[in-house]
Amino acid sequence: MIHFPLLSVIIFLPLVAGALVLVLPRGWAKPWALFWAIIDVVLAIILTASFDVNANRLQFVESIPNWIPGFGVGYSVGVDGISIFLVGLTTLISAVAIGASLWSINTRVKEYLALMLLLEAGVLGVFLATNLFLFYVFWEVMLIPAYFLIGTWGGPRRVYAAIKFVLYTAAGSLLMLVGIITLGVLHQFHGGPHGTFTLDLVQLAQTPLSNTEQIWLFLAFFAAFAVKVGLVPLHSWLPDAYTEAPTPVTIMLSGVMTKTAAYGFLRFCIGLFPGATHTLVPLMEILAVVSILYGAVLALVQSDFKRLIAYSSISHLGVVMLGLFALNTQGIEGGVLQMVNHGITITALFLIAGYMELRTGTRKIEDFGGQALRWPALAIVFLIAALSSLGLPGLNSFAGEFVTLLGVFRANVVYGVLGTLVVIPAAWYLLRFFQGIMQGPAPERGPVVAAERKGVAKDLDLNELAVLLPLLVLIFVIGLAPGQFTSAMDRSVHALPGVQQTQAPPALAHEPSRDNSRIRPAPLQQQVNQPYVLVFNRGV
Amino acid sequence: MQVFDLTWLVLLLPLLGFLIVGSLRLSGWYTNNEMITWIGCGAIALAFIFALISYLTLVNSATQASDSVFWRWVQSGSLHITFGLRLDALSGVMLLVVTGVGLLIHIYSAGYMHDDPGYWRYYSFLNFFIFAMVLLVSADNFLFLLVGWALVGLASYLLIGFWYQRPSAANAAKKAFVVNVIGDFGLMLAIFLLFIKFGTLAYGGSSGVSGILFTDAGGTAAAPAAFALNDPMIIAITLLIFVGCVAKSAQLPLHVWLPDAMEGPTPVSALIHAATMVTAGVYLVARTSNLFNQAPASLWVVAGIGGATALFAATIGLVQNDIKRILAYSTISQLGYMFLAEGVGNYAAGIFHLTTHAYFKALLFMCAGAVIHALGGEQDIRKMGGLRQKLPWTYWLFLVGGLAIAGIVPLSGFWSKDGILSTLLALGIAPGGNLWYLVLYGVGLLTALLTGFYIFRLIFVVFHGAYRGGEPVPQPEGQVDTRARQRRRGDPLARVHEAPWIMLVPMLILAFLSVVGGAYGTPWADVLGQFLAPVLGSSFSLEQFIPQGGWLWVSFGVGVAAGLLGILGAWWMYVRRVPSLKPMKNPLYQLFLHKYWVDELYDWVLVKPIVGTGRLANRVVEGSLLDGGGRGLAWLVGKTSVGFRAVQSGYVRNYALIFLVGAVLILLYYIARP
Amino acid sequence: MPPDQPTGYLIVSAVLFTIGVMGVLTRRNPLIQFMSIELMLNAVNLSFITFAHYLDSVDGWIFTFLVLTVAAAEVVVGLAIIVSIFRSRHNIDVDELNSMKG
Amino acid sequence: MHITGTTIAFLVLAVTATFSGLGVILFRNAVYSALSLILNLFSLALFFLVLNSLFLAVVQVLIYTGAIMVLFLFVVTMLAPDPSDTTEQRDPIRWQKGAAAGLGVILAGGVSYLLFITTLSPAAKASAEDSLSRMIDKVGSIQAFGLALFHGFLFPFEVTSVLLVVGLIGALVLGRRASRD
Amino acid sequence: MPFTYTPSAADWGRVAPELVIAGGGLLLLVADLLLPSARKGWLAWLSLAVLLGGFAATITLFVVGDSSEAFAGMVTDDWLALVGNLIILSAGFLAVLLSPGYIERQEVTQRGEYYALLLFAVSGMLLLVSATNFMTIFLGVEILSLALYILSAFIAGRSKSQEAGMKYFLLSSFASGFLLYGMALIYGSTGTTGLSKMNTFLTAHAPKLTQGVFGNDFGPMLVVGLGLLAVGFAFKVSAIPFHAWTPDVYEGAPTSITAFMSAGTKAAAFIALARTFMVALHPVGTSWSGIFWAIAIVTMVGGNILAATQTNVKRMLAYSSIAHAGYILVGVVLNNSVGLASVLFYLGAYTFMNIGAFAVVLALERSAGQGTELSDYAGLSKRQPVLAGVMALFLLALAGFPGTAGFPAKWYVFYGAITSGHLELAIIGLLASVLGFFYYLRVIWAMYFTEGREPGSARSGTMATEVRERELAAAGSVSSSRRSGRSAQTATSKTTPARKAQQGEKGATLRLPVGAWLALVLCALVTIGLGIYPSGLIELARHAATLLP
Repeated sequence: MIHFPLLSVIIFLPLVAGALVLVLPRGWAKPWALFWAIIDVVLAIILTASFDVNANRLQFVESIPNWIPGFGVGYSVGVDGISIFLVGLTTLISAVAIGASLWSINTRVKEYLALMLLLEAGVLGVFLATNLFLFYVFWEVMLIPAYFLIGTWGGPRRVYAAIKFVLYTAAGSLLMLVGIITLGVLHQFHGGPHGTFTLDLVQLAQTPLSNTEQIWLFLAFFAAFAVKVGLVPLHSWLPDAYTEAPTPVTIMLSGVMTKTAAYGFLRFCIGLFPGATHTLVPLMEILAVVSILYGAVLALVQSDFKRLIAYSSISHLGVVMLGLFALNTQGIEGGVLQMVNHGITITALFLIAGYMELRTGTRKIEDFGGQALRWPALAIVFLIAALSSLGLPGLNSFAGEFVTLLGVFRANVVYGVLGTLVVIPAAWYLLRFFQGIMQGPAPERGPVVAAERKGVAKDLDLNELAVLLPLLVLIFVIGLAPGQFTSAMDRSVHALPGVQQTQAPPALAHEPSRDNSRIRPAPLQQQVNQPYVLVFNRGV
Repeated sequence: MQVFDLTWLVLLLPLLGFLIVGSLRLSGWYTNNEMITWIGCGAIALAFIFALISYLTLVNSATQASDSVFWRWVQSGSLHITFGLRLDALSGVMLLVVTGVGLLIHIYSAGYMHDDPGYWRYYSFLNFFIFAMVLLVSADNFLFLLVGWALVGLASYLLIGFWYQRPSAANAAKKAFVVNVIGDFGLMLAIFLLFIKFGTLAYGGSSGVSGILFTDAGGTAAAPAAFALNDPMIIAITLLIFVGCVAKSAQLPLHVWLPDAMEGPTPVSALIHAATMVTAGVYLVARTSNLFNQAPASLWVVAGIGGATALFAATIGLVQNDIKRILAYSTISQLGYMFLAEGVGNYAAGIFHLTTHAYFKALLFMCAGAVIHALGGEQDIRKMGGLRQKLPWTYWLFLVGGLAIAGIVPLSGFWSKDGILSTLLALGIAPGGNLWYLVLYGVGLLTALLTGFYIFRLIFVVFHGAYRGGEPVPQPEGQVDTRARQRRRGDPLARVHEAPWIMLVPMLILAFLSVVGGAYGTPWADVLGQFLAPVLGSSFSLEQFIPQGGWLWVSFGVGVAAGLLGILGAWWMYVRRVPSLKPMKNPLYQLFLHKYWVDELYDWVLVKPIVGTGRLANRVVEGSLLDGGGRGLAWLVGKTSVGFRAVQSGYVRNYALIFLVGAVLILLYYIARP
Repeated sequence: MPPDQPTGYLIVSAVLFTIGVMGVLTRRNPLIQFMSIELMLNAVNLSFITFAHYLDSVDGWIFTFLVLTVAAAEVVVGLAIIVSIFRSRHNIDVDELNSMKG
Repeated sequence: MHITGTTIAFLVLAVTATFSGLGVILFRNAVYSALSLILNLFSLALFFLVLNSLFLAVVQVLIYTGAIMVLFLFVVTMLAPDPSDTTEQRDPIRWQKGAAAGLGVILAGGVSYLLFITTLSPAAKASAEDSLSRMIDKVGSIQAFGLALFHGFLFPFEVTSVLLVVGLIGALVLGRRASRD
Repeated sequence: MPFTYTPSAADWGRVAPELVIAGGGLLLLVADLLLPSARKGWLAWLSLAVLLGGFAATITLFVVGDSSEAFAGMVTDDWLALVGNLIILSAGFLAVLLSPGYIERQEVTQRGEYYALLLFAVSGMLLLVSATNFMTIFLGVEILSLALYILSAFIAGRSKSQEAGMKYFLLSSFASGFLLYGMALIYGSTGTTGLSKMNTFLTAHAPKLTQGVFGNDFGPMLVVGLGLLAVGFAFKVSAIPFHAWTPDVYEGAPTSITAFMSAGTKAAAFIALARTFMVALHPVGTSWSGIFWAIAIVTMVGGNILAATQTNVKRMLAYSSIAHAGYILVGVVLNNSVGLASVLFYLGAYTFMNIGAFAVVLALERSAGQGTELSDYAGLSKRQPVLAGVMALFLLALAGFPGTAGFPAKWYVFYGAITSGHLELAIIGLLASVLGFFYYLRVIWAMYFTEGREPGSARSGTMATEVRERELAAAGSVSSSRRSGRSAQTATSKTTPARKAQQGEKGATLRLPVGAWLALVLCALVTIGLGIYPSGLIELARHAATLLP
């Protein structure tokens, strides 16, 4: 069957566009890159639109089985209900990041854009690869552009940040590489005399592994993912990298790259090693809780606001992790939804932080004050982003957090309570952030005043708003109707091994009519005028 | 008669108002305040009308509830949440209070905030608040209750921090939000537990929480089959719900944000921090009364906290000097009353007091606002005095409000407060009654006495005696600049005058309500209680809340006497004698003045340790341990590298030696190998 | 020494080899180091001849012959290098040749 | 132990070879070292004779003692007017000799020990058709060598020509340059 | 058979590549005599033609060869040898491409001898990879070594070059002694110097060895032989602790030769090592794999650690080549066909990426060996974006990033390790390569993240000052770089990319002859090509590895 290779086009379009940008005249580079990034968004939307939510198998599968027969490796990509949103997120955030680069990056633009597009391609590949070899290739492909982007266009400590980033993540990934190969080899051995070495995800999932094997493999994958997702105590690279990278790159790192790790946990750790996952759930949940609380407490005391957001990211990704390892429908669906939300929200926050840094040249909260007076529009979008981040009900993060934490709570009350605790410090540090910048008395001297004198500290302009706008829209849309996302994931999540299917609560066990499938959203404005059934003892 | 459910319009109009006002300014063609006033007030006025229509049709209908489902919010496994609005007796009453009082305060604000540069912002926020509050009271499930619950918190945050350039306002706003988030946290946990226990988050309907509680196995309210009394799960749920209520309604120990919230504009204090938002907790307990009834232990907690808060806040209110803070502590105290009522099972009395309190406390705040407005932003009662002549309308209105809150017959406050006190008495003296009811009754009485005292201390100090302040410089409340105020010879109050009509009219309406608002809740004609009864389950019947025989009159008498005694005491201290407003050395006074040092306690027990931990971790864990560890590892590798490189000495024979070492090692390996 | 075993020759070969190694390790004159290397090669040759004799195999002979040839070629090149260095430095102490290290 | 002429020859030659070998590395004067090496090579040639390799013994004397060592001596005398080792300079790595000696003892001891406990495998002996002794008996020692060289070992023999060409070019390149300097 | 075997024409046919190259070397010497000095530039092209002839011969053998031994088991034309031929010829080809401009810049006059020796070195390597007898192995080693001693010392005016030649000569001869002694002892144990006979003998008698060293006849001597042979080969592949010559020689030798040596010698020695140990000594694998196991670990870890703090890029690459030897040794330890195939593949991939890296070093090197310090690379991406780009590519390939040849190479080796039960080697190797990232990325960092030219614009502390100091020191060599620029101009005028790159900068003049560009492009293409589609080489390697079970 030959069909249009939509997934490959989505992956490789940025790659090709990035290569071509190098040979374009300098003036064309930015519009070119943005154009293709947007085309990729459009393709992702087409993909989403033609995705069949009622199928639990991989869709749009493309496969070239004989890529490297010597390694037992083929090229194969596919998408399911979990990765589809992450693909959409990636294309969107990449387009936003490239859009944000339009005015913030002015040196060596072509190289910069080529690397950004390469990074996008790498991330997309990670989400879509269904072969571990291919996955690993894309996984590492992400690393290089990120290294260059941080190191070349970053802030004063960019070199340290870049090298730290690479060494941390590379150490983790190489352990994962050992894990990947070992998994393939085990598949071969457990397959009996006719076992073949394969890294195809579908086949690997059927490998019978002993619990010990699973645990070691899990830990090998864990090394790569935990570093990249920034689980405490392996997060040390993260604040440095986020702080030093130029804003669009920070967006790519925080918005999409960390998701690859969370996705990896879900797809590989949970998907391939259900036994180990079951055994190691306490470890994962404790690390997640520690990340949540530790990140939150550290975010509280930062004065550099990019660093503050970085720690908030550690904290919020802890929630995602917590949800994934709740191993039930709500936890995982919420976790994935929360990945999308976190990508959107952190992007908005970093964009705004970038706007502020670009205007004033400083990132210290103390240098600001009362800026809402001069930057009303910026203050509003900032507030929306901050509220989204702190999980204000009605906005996107709340939806994700709620579903996630509900799942966690069902799995384990203690982790649920500790995870839910995130909302308190989150409100605290984000409002401290907002207050420090936008409220209080205006500073009397310092970089902000200097920038104002120079006339560069203007309010948000339309270009900047245009870049933010899709994010703001999504913040509200997902906040109001997250169900579209979770229900599309349902099939894929239930296809994961070891995930607890939701059961009716005990009190209702005898009511067979409470079947999920029966519950359909009521048509708009349907009047439910049923007689109220409460009976009171007053009349009795 | 069919219910004409317009709740969605009630919800939508303030939202539209918010959006239109906000976008008017942002899109740049905002011109004048008048348009904003019309849009802002108009939206609320329409909402009030629609709420009234809905309410009236509900009252006259056989249907007890109308539930409109709009869209599926989320579906994830068995989790299935829709967005829907519910109109029943409870939400109907709340809608009326919210939109009604809200409307009055919108109108009042047109005068009060007239000169503020953030006028547009103010109205959009205020409209947003009404939207959020409507969502809170009309949501048909716990999730959207939580949404509204948090959104009112946001509105409160925005309005407390309205004058955001004042650090105190910004801090107060943040504090309010964070404390409220603690409540949200509790509520969220409660919702999780609810879902686990019931598998649904809807209130009503056969599949809702209440439905499950009462229809299970054909059970009746008296004997719901599946749930035993004091089921630990239910206790946990109710206590967690109550955590949310405690935070939102500023009960002990999370009351600390409300006094600080007085940094916001006074109409905001009137609307949000007196009449509506802070009563959301009371509403929620009433809304979940069926759950609470299943958990009497939780109810005792509610009653205990309510009683303690009532007394506690009243004592603080005795000695405060900021006109708004006195009212704030009074609010906390009155909210304590409401919880006291709900804690003993008389939810209707709680709601009743909620409504009357909305009238008179809003009135009091508006009056205080008028005073502050007249004095150019002054809030310290020690710098007031003798304003009776200059602000006669305000004075009389304030007096009405004061009498109402003091529970002087026959004002509304008397009926509602006495409803609570008599409930306690009735339950205490009933056969087999619990002694704790009487203890709580005593607390209530004492609080009533203190209430009379502090409110009349306020009235006497502000309106009686001689003026003690300087000449007020007319300026908006937000931009108080005490330095600009200078003393002049002659009458400092020459330029002070009464509030404009646009402020007085709402005050008059509220005063009217404060006087007659108790009429629908008298023990003989408890219209409200009857109306709410289908929603508010209780383990007692309404009759049981009324002391039998002469005890009702005893209760009336004692209650009024307590109020009068308080007023008398205030009169004796501040009118009869020369009012002494100097701080006293009396330890009790100091305790009250410093609000029991609760703020300081939080600072020492929570804020400082957490921030300190963060700083320490930032320095030690992030800096030395992790970053330093990484650097240390790099250093180690570097040192090893340099050390090994020293072996690479550049001498040929040395190289040969290294070579030979390797060869000999291999040889030894073969010799030693077994 | 068991009869009909080449142990003695082999041990002499090993000792000579070691002496050659020692020469490379201890002398600073490249010429003497080079001679020591020749000593090592010759020690090996002794082994080859011994094995050829005791194994009755011609390989050892041929190998020895090849080693001789190689040694000759090596000597030519080696001495040329040494001379060339001496020409430019007027010193052939190999310890002086340590401009590259680390 | 059965003492034969071979044994005596072995012992004498072993002692000579060892001491002349030690002489190579111990004489301060490079000329003495070279002379010592000549003695050593000569004793090895005698070893070869004892081990029935007539041709190689002759070649050893001719090539090594005759050609190579003469070259050595020539260079030694050419390069160092005072051919003694540069002893006046302090040894920059003084521990080297001690360490070398230690390692040397272990090397010699270890290898000798392992060789001592070894007996040649009878299976390793050449088969009848490849037997060297038979061929010597048949055609004579030098003829046998020649036969092998031009039949079974023709290729390596030819390859040595490349080696020699390389050596030649090397001497040319380095020598020409040296002369130009 | 030694006394009766008569070589046939087919025997000579099986060594056709060696014959072509060695004959070409002789031809070159003649051509050098005949060509007028103005036409000496043709010598490079002639060498390329000879090498292409070698390729042709090799490919012909792929097609028509019978993969059997020639000259009574002296050499073979099996696929292992042929794949090795391809790798070595590629290395030689690239080295010749790189040479013309470079050796002129380094003021080498004897170009005829230079190319001839290069070709002889290639022929020695070809011999080494096809050798199936200790004699031919020894001769191959010696031919290539002799040629390389001379080539290392080739730059007359440079004392480092002479020092390199001297050190290489002394140490290599020293190591040859060990190699030879090992061969002698193994010959003594097995009665043969031919690898296939040895294999037959050991297959029959090795079971005794498994009972331990003692208590059997030839065991102790065999293992001493194994050890000494291993030492000798380990020296050639520059494995720790027999590596000490490598950095000095690599640094001192002309860079074109370093590039050739690092890839060609390594490939030839590794294939000979593989053939000896993995094929011939396969039956006694348990006796030697432990040694290589230890050497591999020490080499992987030590090479990377030693490289970590180098500031001279050439020297850093030398240490990196040591580390890579460690990775390749992992394949040897496995002693099976996967291991052999992975060794071959790694060598093929390594050749291109490493020569590519050295090619960039070469391009930037000024006369007298200046310009190889890390500080000379500062800001390269601004001055020479294309060079910096390909250098980054090669370094990333060496670090083993996907998309480059280095990744499938590492993958294959570690896949082999894991599938053969050596998980520990895989883990240690991969962790060691994290160290590798550090120094490879440091060069990239210098090229991309530091400002080389404008003093004061470099941002980070110590390095920036170092850069400035070095810049001042380098100012003295402007005249020489101008001279080299001129001579490069005469070599070729088609330097479009270089000129284009040059327009962006003011001061430096750097023009690369077309050959160097061709080499760079070739290396880059193959590095990327093998990264994306490694199957061709993998299949070759796997076929070659069918020698082993």
